[in-house]
Amino acid sequence: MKQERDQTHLLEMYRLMRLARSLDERMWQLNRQGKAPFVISCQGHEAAQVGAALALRAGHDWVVPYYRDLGVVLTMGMTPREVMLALMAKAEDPNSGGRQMPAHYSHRKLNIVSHSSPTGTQVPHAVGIGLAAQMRGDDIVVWTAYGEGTSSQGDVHEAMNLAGVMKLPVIFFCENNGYAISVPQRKQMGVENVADRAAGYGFPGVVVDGTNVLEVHEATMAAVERARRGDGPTLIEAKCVRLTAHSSDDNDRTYRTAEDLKAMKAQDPVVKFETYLTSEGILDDATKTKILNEIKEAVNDATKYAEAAPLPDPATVKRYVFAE
Amino acid sequence: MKQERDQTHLLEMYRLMRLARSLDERMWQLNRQGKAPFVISCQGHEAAQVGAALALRAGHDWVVPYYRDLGVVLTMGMTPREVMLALMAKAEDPNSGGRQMPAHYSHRKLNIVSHSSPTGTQVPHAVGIGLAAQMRGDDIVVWTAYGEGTSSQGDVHEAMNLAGVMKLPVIFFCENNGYAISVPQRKQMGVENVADRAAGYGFPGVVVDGTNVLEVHEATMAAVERARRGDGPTLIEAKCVRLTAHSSDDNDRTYRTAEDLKAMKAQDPVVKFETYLTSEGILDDATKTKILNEIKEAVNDATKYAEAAPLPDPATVKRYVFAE
Amino acid sequence: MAELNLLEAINQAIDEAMAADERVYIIGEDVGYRGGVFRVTDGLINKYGEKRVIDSPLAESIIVGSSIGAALYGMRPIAEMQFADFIFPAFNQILSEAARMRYRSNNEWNVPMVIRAPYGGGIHGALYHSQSIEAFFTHIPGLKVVAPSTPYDAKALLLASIADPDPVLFLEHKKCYRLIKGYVPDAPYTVRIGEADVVREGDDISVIAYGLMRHYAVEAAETLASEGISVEVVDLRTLTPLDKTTVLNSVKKTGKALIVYEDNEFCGYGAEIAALIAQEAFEYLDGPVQRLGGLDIPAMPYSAPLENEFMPTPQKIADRLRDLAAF
Amino acid sequence: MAELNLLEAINQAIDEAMAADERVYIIGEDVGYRGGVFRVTDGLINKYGEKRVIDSPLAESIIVGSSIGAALYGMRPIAEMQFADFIFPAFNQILSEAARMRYRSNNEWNVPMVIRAPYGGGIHGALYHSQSIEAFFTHIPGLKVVAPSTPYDAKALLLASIADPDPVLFLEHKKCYRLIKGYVPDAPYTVRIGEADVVREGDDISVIAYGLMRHYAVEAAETLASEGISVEVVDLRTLTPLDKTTVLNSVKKTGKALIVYEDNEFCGYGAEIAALIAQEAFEYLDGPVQRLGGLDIPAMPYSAPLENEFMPTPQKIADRLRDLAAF
Ligand SMILES: Cc1ncc(C[n+]2csc(CCOP(=O)(O)OP(=O)(O)O)c2C)c(N)n1
Ligand SMILES: Cc1ncc(C[n+]2csc(CCOP(=O)(O)OP(=O)(O)O)c2C)c(N)n1
Ligand SMILES: [Mg+2]
Ligand SMILES: [Mg+2]
Repeated sequence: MKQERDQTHLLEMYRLMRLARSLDERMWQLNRQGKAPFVISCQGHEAAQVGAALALRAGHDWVVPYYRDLGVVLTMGMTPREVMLALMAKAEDPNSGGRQMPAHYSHRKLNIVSHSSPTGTQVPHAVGIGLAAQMRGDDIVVWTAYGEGTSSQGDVHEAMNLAGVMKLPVIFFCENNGYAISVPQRKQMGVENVADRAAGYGFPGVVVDGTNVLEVHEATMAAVERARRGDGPTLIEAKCVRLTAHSSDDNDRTYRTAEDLKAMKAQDPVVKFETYLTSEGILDDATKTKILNEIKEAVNDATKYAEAAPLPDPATVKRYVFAE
Repeated sequence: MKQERDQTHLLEMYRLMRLARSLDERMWQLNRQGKAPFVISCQGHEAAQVGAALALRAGHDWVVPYYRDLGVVLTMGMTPREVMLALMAKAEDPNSGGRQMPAHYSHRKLNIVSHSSPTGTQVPHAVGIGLAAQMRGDDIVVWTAYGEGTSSQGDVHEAMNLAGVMKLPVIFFCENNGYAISVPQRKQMGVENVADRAAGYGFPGVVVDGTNVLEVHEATMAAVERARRGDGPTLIEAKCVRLTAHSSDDNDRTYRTAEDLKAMKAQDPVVKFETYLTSEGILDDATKTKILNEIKEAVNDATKYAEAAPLPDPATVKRYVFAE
Repeated sequence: MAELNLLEAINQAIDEAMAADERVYIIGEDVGYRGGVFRVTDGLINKYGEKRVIDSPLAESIIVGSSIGAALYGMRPIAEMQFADFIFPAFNQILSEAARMRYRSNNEWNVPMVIRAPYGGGIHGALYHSQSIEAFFTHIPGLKVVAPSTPYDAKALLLASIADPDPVLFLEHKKCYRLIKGYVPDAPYTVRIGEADVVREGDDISVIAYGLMRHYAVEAAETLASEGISVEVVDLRTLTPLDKTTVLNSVKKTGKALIVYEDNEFCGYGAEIAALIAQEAFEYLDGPVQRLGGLDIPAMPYSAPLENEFMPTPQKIADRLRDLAAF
Repeated sequence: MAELNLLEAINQAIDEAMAADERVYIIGEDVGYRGGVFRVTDGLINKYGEKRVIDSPLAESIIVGSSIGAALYGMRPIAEMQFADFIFPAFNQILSEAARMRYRSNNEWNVPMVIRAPYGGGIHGALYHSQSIEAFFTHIPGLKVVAPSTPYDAKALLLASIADPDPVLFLEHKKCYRLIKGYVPDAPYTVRIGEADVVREGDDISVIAYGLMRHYAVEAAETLASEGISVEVVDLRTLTPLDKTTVLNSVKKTGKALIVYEDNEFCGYGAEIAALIAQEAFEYLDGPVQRLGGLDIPAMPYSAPLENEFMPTPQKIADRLRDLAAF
């Protein structure tokens, strides 16, 4: 990793990862308190998400995320309040006005495209955005993410193929955490790396350690440059860890061993980066305390704000099927 | 190619390729005479088809073909009469009783599975047959074919992925003739070889000259052995030539140059093999005349038989939606 | 006789079918050690092993497509769609392939396969975990669609579906999974595909329903009974092939019909029932054929106040019945 | 004013839209130098270049899925399905994505996109080149479905569809492509999405139809006129949103209704029309609401004697009208 990367940048990475983690942990608390019926986590993916998203130009490039991408949407500019409004399905929620489940992100002003629940359907959208940008001559990059399980869907193949044919400015970002709910990678695919598929579409496939934010960032920067140059797509596979059950509806003890979880916890990306920053002397105790306090405040504020916010008016249920 | 390959075998290859070509040519004649509203050809694919199908055990292995595979179904045992009955949509047609368009093959007794028109849907079926055979411990091999255009469909990806995960005895046979109707390969995919995709599923991908029957045969034999050993699937890409328009409904002069067609004609697999056999002294004039005469007779017989055969009874139109 | 909930009855049916017939196997996402996200296949992988309880890759088209192939080879696959909402990547395989194989091959090939799909709303599942999908499938000739609402019917109809020589879409209402309990005989018994059930007799109005709505309809009927209005409730149980006789006989008796379904109303399955009655029972009708369906918005939103607006409820059903009674 | 056939009118509409608006582009299989397998996009690649007339890979889900993305970015894609029968790999993208984007994002995003699909039978196309697909799509809230039957309507409605801020499925009946000719004004004119057309006035019976069946219905009506039976024909033109007023007004006037559609009858689009009439015009009815659809078999077989059995024809329509008149 580059020595000259400046400290502010590294601390901003750290802050975003920590913020994602803290918000996420709060969501589980609220879930246990009966205040949030559904939670799905970014825990274990923070380095991949923040590392990747920081390579994009917020408000200029486009992002087509999936449900784990809390770290991405925060980096692109979604606020903790906005995230909490979605968690509690409140009227003001900019993601969907409480219409979608939590973690179904969308933010028009931030170029975060609305995605749905069926896995993989967002990937063709990213390709279409890239196609439109290419037609218009805009220099944007489109970044889209999905899990390794989702890479089995036909849509992902069709999307990569078209992107390869037309050399579209799209980054396919596969967050491989080894599981699709309970299904382990060995039942999902006959190969070690999802990234190996890129060769079949005529563009580079890169494997990175998804728990190492700097490695992810560097790889994504390279992919962004390539896309902006007009050289076409890149598939980046970030090997992540899943530190929680699939979601608050899941019980992962039915299918994964304590050892597996322990091994994954040993790779906790937030802890790893914190340790690195501390050992490099970039993060001292005072700075850390300051950052953590600010995050705590932001999370508290978001929680309170969202709790107090009104639910959608039932009378609105029929609105926006079509343009009004 | 192996010197010891015995002459009878080579002449049988030749006969099947010639038979496919002659039947195919007759169909176009019938089309021009207004006796067959629709024709879709194997012309240019005969070497690929016969070379591959002869590597299978007829009546034991399973075949899930596509509409160009006249050479395959003849090799597996479909008779010229049966082919002509389908062309003319007659009641006796074992493929579909005249219900499907011509070249939508099916023959239960020959383990030729009924396929439809939407491209690529047959590929998952082949994988399911392989899965069933593996569950039962049967030593069959399943062979399925499709064009390079069809390789873009999501179903093909999903099928190869599952076959790779479970190491199923399936041969994916892509007959790449450079066009999907009018769409040239460069608009279809960002790579040179469809076979390169196999690496992304954990099994071998092989490119063969689809106009060289011996090369195709050898590659398919290897894939069959591999599958029967339990080592899993192979993707074979046979580079073919398309010597006709896409079908009798198409006019390829709107999108392909005379040079392109000329170059393809120079690779005519039937002519190439005939030249080879002649130069090797395996095919002399007398043998050739005998074979061609027999084929001519068979084609005449099939035509006459099918022309005389009755059309389906309109009263049967509602039958077989469900078991009766 | 044991009291089981819907989920347990389905688990039991699968278990019995697998024990009785080597050809039966399960394929789907998380059906193995996870036992399905609703626990419908709980315990089966331990009993029948990984070969017969297959955790598939995350791709519905290959789940269905490979099942078609296996069925052609002689197996009896049970394919699980994790949520009915996720069946659509497999729509082409179901419509163009499974449902047409017998017809297009002139009876040479057939596809004995069951696709299980948990459907329906009222469980805080939002747009993509709440849908009723039946209308897309009841319009497919060659496919049977079964939608039982009780443990008793579910067990027997699932066994009948597995034994059926043609493809069956088996719909399981998620809200009924644990909510609806009932006695299920230990001894073998049968319910035939294609037979509706008059679950409550009445004279003034017929309610035609299925799934969760059958239970809501019965609730509404009980309310109305206390008001002196006698409501007959028909549970279709099988959506295709439809038991026209039972439906028509009921309406011919009562002279009035309300069709209740949870799916979007417009072009929903209930439209066919209404059209059937309007055409075949016209002379018996004492009032307009009425429908009460879900709203014509894309499934139900997540937020509770919005979700509640979507669903037909016993109250809404009762209101419509009062209006119809007064006609 | 020029006399054009349906195909030419559609070509003209696309051409004008592309000339007028840089955001409009075409994507589909063989839409380029081949000009589409029916020649609907003939000449457009020469005029607008490969960047705006995109020969896509053979994969319908990415044709639709990429169009959704481009529409979100501000383009106005026209996606061609080569045959309506091949739309099903894209079903999930249409249903779960295009049709729900506005609703699920609470009006933040929208998908202005047209999907063109040549449909319908009677052209010797067998099971997979003959289907009517509307029933699967009219049940999708958030999607508009347009099915014009004349060059005049087709041109205007296609322009309206391209201009529409929401996704539109535009159905073109293959048999009408060259068969149906008509005058198309040179000057701009409009036909609004959602407005049916009373194409023939009559007093005794209303026929509700669309696509090829509109023409067959008019033929049947003419036959019946000579027998003293006065038939009104309503061409729906738009299937969703449905012009309920025009349908109901017609039936309220005549007291009898026959709904004709070529698709499989059971759970077909006509069921909704019948249900609507049965519910909203009950008191005006002098006879049962009748439907005449295609057979309930998987689309039409290839062999001519079988294909002919499938289709409703002017004769079959006339027979049903005579029966209904005598009721
Ligand atoms: C089409 C579809 N099928 C099934 C599901 C249910 N489902 C939701 S998430 C998930 C697993 C996704 O795994 P992966 O892509 O690896 O992402 P991860 O959750 O591990 O990050 C499944 C099966 C779905 N949402 N959509
Ligand atoms: C799902 C689907 N989309 C479109 C078509 C129309 N179509 C029939 S064949 C064909 C081209 C197939 O090309 P390829 O797979 O290369 O096979 P080839 O005909 O060249 O052998 C197309 C687009 C179809 N049959 N099915
Ligand atoms: Mg995963
Ligand atoms: Mg080809």
